[in-house]
Amino acid sequence: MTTTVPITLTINGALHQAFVQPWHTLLHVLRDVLHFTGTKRGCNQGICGACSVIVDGEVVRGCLSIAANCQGRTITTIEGLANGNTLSNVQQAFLELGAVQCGYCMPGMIIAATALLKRTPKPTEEEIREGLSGNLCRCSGYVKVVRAVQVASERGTS
Amino acid sequence: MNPYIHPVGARLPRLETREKITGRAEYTDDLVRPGMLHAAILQSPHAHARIISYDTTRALAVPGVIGVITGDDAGWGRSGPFVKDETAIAKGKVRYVGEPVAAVAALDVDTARQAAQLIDVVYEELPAVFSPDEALAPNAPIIHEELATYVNVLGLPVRGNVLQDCEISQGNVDSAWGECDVIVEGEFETQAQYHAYMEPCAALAEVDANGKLTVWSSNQSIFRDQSNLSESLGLPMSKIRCLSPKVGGAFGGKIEITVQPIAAMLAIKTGKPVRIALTREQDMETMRVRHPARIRMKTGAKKDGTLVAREVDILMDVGAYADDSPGVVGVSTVFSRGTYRIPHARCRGKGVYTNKLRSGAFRGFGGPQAAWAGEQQIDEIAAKIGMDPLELRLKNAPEPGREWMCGIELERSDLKECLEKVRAASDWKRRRNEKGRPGFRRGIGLACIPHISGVLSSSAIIRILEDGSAVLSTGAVDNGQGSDTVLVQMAAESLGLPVDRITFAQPDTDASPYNWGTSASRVTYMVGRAIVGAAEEAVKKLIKYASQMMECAEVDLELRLGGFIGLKGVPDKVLPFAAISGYAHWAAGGPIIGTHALHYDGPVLDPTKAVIKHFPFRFGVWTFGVHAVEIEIDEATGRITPLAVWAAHDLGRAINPMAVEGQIEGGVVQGIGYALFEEMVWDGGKVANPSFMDYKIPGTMDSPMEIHSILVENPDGSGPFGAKGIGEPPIVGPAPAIANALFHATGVRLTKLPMTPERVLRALNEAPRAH
Amino acid sequence: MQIAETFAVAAPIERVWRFITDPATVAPCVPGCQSYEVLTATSYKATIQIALGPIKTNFNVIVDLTKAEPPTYLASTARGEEGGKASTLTAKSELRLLANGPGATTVSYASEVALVGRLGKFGLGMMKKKAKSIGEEFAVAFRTRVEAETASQGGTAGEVLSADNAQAGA
Amino acid sequence: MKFYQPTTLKQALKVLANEDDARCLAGGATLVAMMNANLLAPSALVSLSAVKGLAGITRRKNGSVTIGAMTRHQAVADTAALDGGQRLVREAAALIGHPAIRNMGTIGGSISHADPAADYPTALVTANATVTIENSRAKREIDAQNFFTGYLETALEPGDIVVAVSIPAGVAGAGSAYEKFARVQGDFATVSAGVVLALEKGVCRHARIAVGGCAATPIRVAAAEAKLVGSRLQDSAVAAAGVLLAAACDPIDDFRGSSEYRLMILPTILARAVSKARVRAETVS
Repeated sequence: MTTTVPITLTINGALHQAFVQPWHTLLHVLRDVLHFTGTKRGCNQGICGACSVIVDGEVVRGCLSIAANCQGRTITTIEGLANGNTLSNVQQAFLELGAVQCGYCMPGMIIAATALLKRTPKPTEEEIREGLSGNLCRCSGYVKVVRAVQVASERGTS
Repeated sequence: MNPYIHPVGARLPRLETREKITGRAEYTDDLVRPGMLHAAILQSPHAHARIISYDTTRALAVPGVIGVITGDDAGWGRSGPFVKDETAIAKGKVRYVGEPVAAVAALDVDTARQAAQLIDVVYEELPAVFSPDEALAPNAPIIHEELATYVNVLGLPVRGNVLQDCEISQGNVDSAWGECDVIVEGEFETQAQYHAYMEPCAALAEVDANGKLTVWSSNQSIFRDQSNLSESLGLPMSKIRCLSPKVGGAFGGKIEITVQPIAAMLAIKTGKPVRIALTREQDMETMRVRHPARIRMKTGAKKDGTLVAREVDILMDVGAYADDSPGVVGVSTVFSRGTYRIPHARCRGKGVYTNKLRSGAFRGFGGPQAAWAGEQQIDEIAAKIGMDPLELRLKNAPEPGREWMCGIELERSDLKECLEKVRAASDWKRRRNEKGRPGFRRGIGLACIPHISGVLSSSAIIRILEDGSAVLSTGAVDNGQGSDTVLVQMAAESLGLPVDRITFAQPDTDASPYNWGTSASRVTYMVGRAIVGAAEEAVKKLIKYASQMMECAEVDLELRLGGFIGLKGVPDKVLPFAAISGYAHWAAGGPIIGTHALHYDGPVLDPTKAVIKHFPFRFGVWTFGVHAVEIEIDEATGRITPLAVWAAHDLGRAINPMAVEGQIEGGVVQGIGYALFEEMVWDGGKVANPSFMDYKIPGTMDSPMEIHSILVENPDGSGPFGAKGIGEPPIVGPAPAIANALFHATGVRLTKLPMTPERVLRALNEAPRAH
Repeated sequence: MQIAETFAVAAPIERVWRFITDPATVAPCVPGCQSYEVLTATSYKATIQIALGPIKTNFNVIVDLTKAEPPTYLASTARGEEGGKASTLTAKSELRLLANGPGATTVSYASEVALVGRLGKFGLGMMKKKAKSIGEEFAVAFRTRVEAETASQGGTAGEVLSADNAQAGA
Repeated sequence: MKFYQPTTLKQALKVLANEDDARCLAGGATLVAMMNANLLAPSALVSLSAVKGLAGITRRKNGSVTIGAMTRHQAVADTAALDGGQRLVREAAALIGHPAIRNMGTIGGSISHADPAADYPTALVTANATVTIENSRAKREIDAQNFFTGYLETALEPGDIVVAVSIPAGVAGAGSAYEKFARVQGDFATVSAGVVLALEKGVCRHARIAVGGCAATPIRVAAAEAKLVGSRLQDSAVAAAGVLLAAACDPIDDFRGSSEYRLMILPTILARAVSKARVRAETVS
């Protein structure tokens, strides 16, 4: 027997409703039901970080969050960071520093960096590496990613 | 200098960056078509078995299931680059655990996955082989009984389970050993490495009312997809259109077919668009790995450090299907010579089928395996004759104007410059004398990297639009390395247009000119040359029409920056491209189009000067690199921590230095993963660690932040703006450089990759405590 | 996955052979064995429950005896699947008995076990430990049973054993 | 599959008592990963997110600290209340996975899963923690050491929920440390060690040690602790303790390291934990 669960989520400032199965993850609902496809599926095991989203102010794994358990929560995805055509500080720094290659890990990486800077506005290099340690990238070697977060931090939040 | 006027050499962010950082870039699994179905596969539980029958009744009875395919739906068409041995889905036999045997299309992915498990397949198990040694044993089970009847493009002498057997030799090795004062000899082993592109393989297929198949997929070549699909599905290529949305990394793993035939078969069967995206586990169980290899090598030198002879035997595990293996085995065999002048060399490579996941192209393409052995032996010789390993390498570096290998003379050779720059930047001498903190050892080691860019064919079309902007069409797929941007930079530079006045046409087999693929570090070099040629033709035509408009001779006209043709010596006498293009469209009856196509035409291995047997490529323009890696070793746990890397590469000219650095930094870290811990492990025939939980790749905390990219820019005569490719070489250096650093720090040498803490600690414990 | 185990039984080799080739005595010693059914003289079917932490599974296993050289060597294959075919198991096993004097036998076996599907995703290391502990439990149960029966030949526990046998065979 | 979102513990326990094969959903970090891998498909999920009173860290007058089962790893890692002999629990929490995992995972969920390579089990056994368990009939407390019974196996019975973990104040002036060796940052431990020490004029007067990743459960050996007590924690004493612990361990062979390798480095990891704990104990005393 299955039970469909109705949920309401605030995603990037707008209310969304969906009917979900108990085993559906937030990642599934974001991507396959509500079509917020910016959030990526890389491993579905909570290891790679491509599915990182911010739920009630904290970065979590979309693939390990049960959607039904997110009822009423406020979610920020990669689509919600820019203000119109104005990129967020983190996005702008990633762009300028050339931190982006294939881009598949980048939504999760940028979400994790955004959450990191919210918690620690002026992180050390070590704190940046630790803060992004759960986001795998196979292209960049991380050097430019870490530098981009440093630059974003120097420019202040937002 | 304004990068938008002079784009070549500019640190330009990738053109598509905004899409990627706002979540708007579309990858295959993000695409949706009306009525689209979702697919899932059933995988073989056996390493080697005959398929007796299928029963799909239970799967088809699941509500929401629309269609099922099995080997019965596939024809006997076989695809592949060199030896065509792969059907669209397993048919007749399965040859490795995890091989797709059937697939389901359903309304949602949960249903498809559940139903796939309900397909009943009856197998007759066959004996299986899991290593080249087992596969070469007398009476070993034959994995492809009909191998001799397969299409074999280059006529490789296949037999039994042997797919490839090549040789590249010159001089007289047997007598040369007598000239050597020092000889080192050893056996080296390398492991299977998983590409670990962050985007698992995915495809979306749709059939239109005329039966034309369109396939979007994560790939490295829409043309290879089209050809592979045609071969395996038995459809004419005119009925197949392949497209590439954004690709989330590939590294060689997506150059040949992935899941496109499965999506296509289901789309054909159901008449609906079908999307399939592998789970990470499935991707690790069914795609590709870097060839595990065993390398026997012997190198001899005189006591002054002059290298005299080298003999190499490379044995590679091909896995169940040939894929790019003949290429990888061949290239590894050439690269096993290293970057040195060695007058006497006998290098042989053998690729053998086993009942395992196929090995395929992977960044470096046989180079990492060869360098793992070869660069350690160079260090061993240096240690034996008491010479600095950097000096030894300098002494044997190729020189321009002298034959280097197999008839090849290099126009330039920048290995010496790379070595000198690494020596200076790393403060080599000081670091060679540095001691570790208590409980730790510190060492620095070197590796030289030979590589090529080039191979096969590319083309480009540049059309000048009515408003004077241009559209560039090349068919080259950007896997994330930034080729779209670099190609646009070269087109913009050639046309004197700002970058934002060039449109990069997305690859489409219906519309794009041919490009073999995004591989072999060839896009910048080969496609770049095609672009330069196409731009030259376009400019020539612009000048022709401008001369008609301005009523002057063509020779008096010139290309001016910003999209103008001007009269030489008269600064204000100009015509904008828009005006010329407008004239061409109406007065001449059509747009200005420049085209250029080329096959690789650079230096080739000369069969009159060396023994060259069964080597599948004409080959490419040589490029060299030098890596130095400084490491720290925890004496108590054996863990190696790379502290800093100096990576010098002679890339001719950096079209986009920021993108080049990205290639070097990324390649180095992928190489560090290969060096220290990445290893695909099999339990019998089954991949035992098909997840990121068990198979680890480096994260931020496992990667050095100090990666010093040293761009040695001496323009190559044949390259576009002097450029050569840089995609692959950076992955080759870290493993041997770290091994040499380990030896420097501890006197211990590891011959087996990866250098896990356990292997290091055991070696340290077994070594005499001399240090 | 390779599993090997050696244990000693204080009973003559012929008796150990008789017991180890009789599903009625072997099945109850297999940890988690819920039921078994004799199909032919050389094959039988069993339902075995295996628990791995939170994961509980029932495997339907068919065992075929492929070669017997009484009283020292027995080869068998086993194949089975979980309900819903989420996992499949195949095993090739060899069993060797060695007489260690008149009343003692050394039993050793080696199995090559392949587990694919969902349980194949379970950590290999933990799986091996699990297999080892199952093997050890089996050894203890089997030894206890054979030794008890051997002792009962001396006239102590005959009724108990036959009652057990009846139950196991039912 | 059914989904329940009780708001009180009583409701949650009732559902668990009535539903066969229901699973509590805490942070999801482990359970959902297993569901995604198709390893588990429970009949029902009982979310504990809305249950009042299960999250939070309380310091009692007697110095003990009680951590509600639904407390996230990050909250434990951030709490300064865990100090002295309790500090290693905070240190262990900070080493679990990565930031996003620490924002999701809970102490109750982690210990209920009982992976011997996880960080909490070893830290809690070292800190002599007590696990409070409740079911629809009763509430009971059990020592962490007795809570972990095997690979992924605990003393939990069907219908039980871990509601809290309490860490006693322990010996006055104690210092503690948790040391972990893993393949890459954030991975489960290849070997880990927890140490609580108290010193008097450089002499160890109290020691409690556990090692993780080396057996089905965290391993404590009284004789190993006895080697330290009364010593000045010189290398030979610590090494002797390491040897005794290694003798009691039976590690698995897996991708994190062979059984032998784990035993090879165990004394080193222990020694590193001891030396860190010692510095801390010296600072306290």
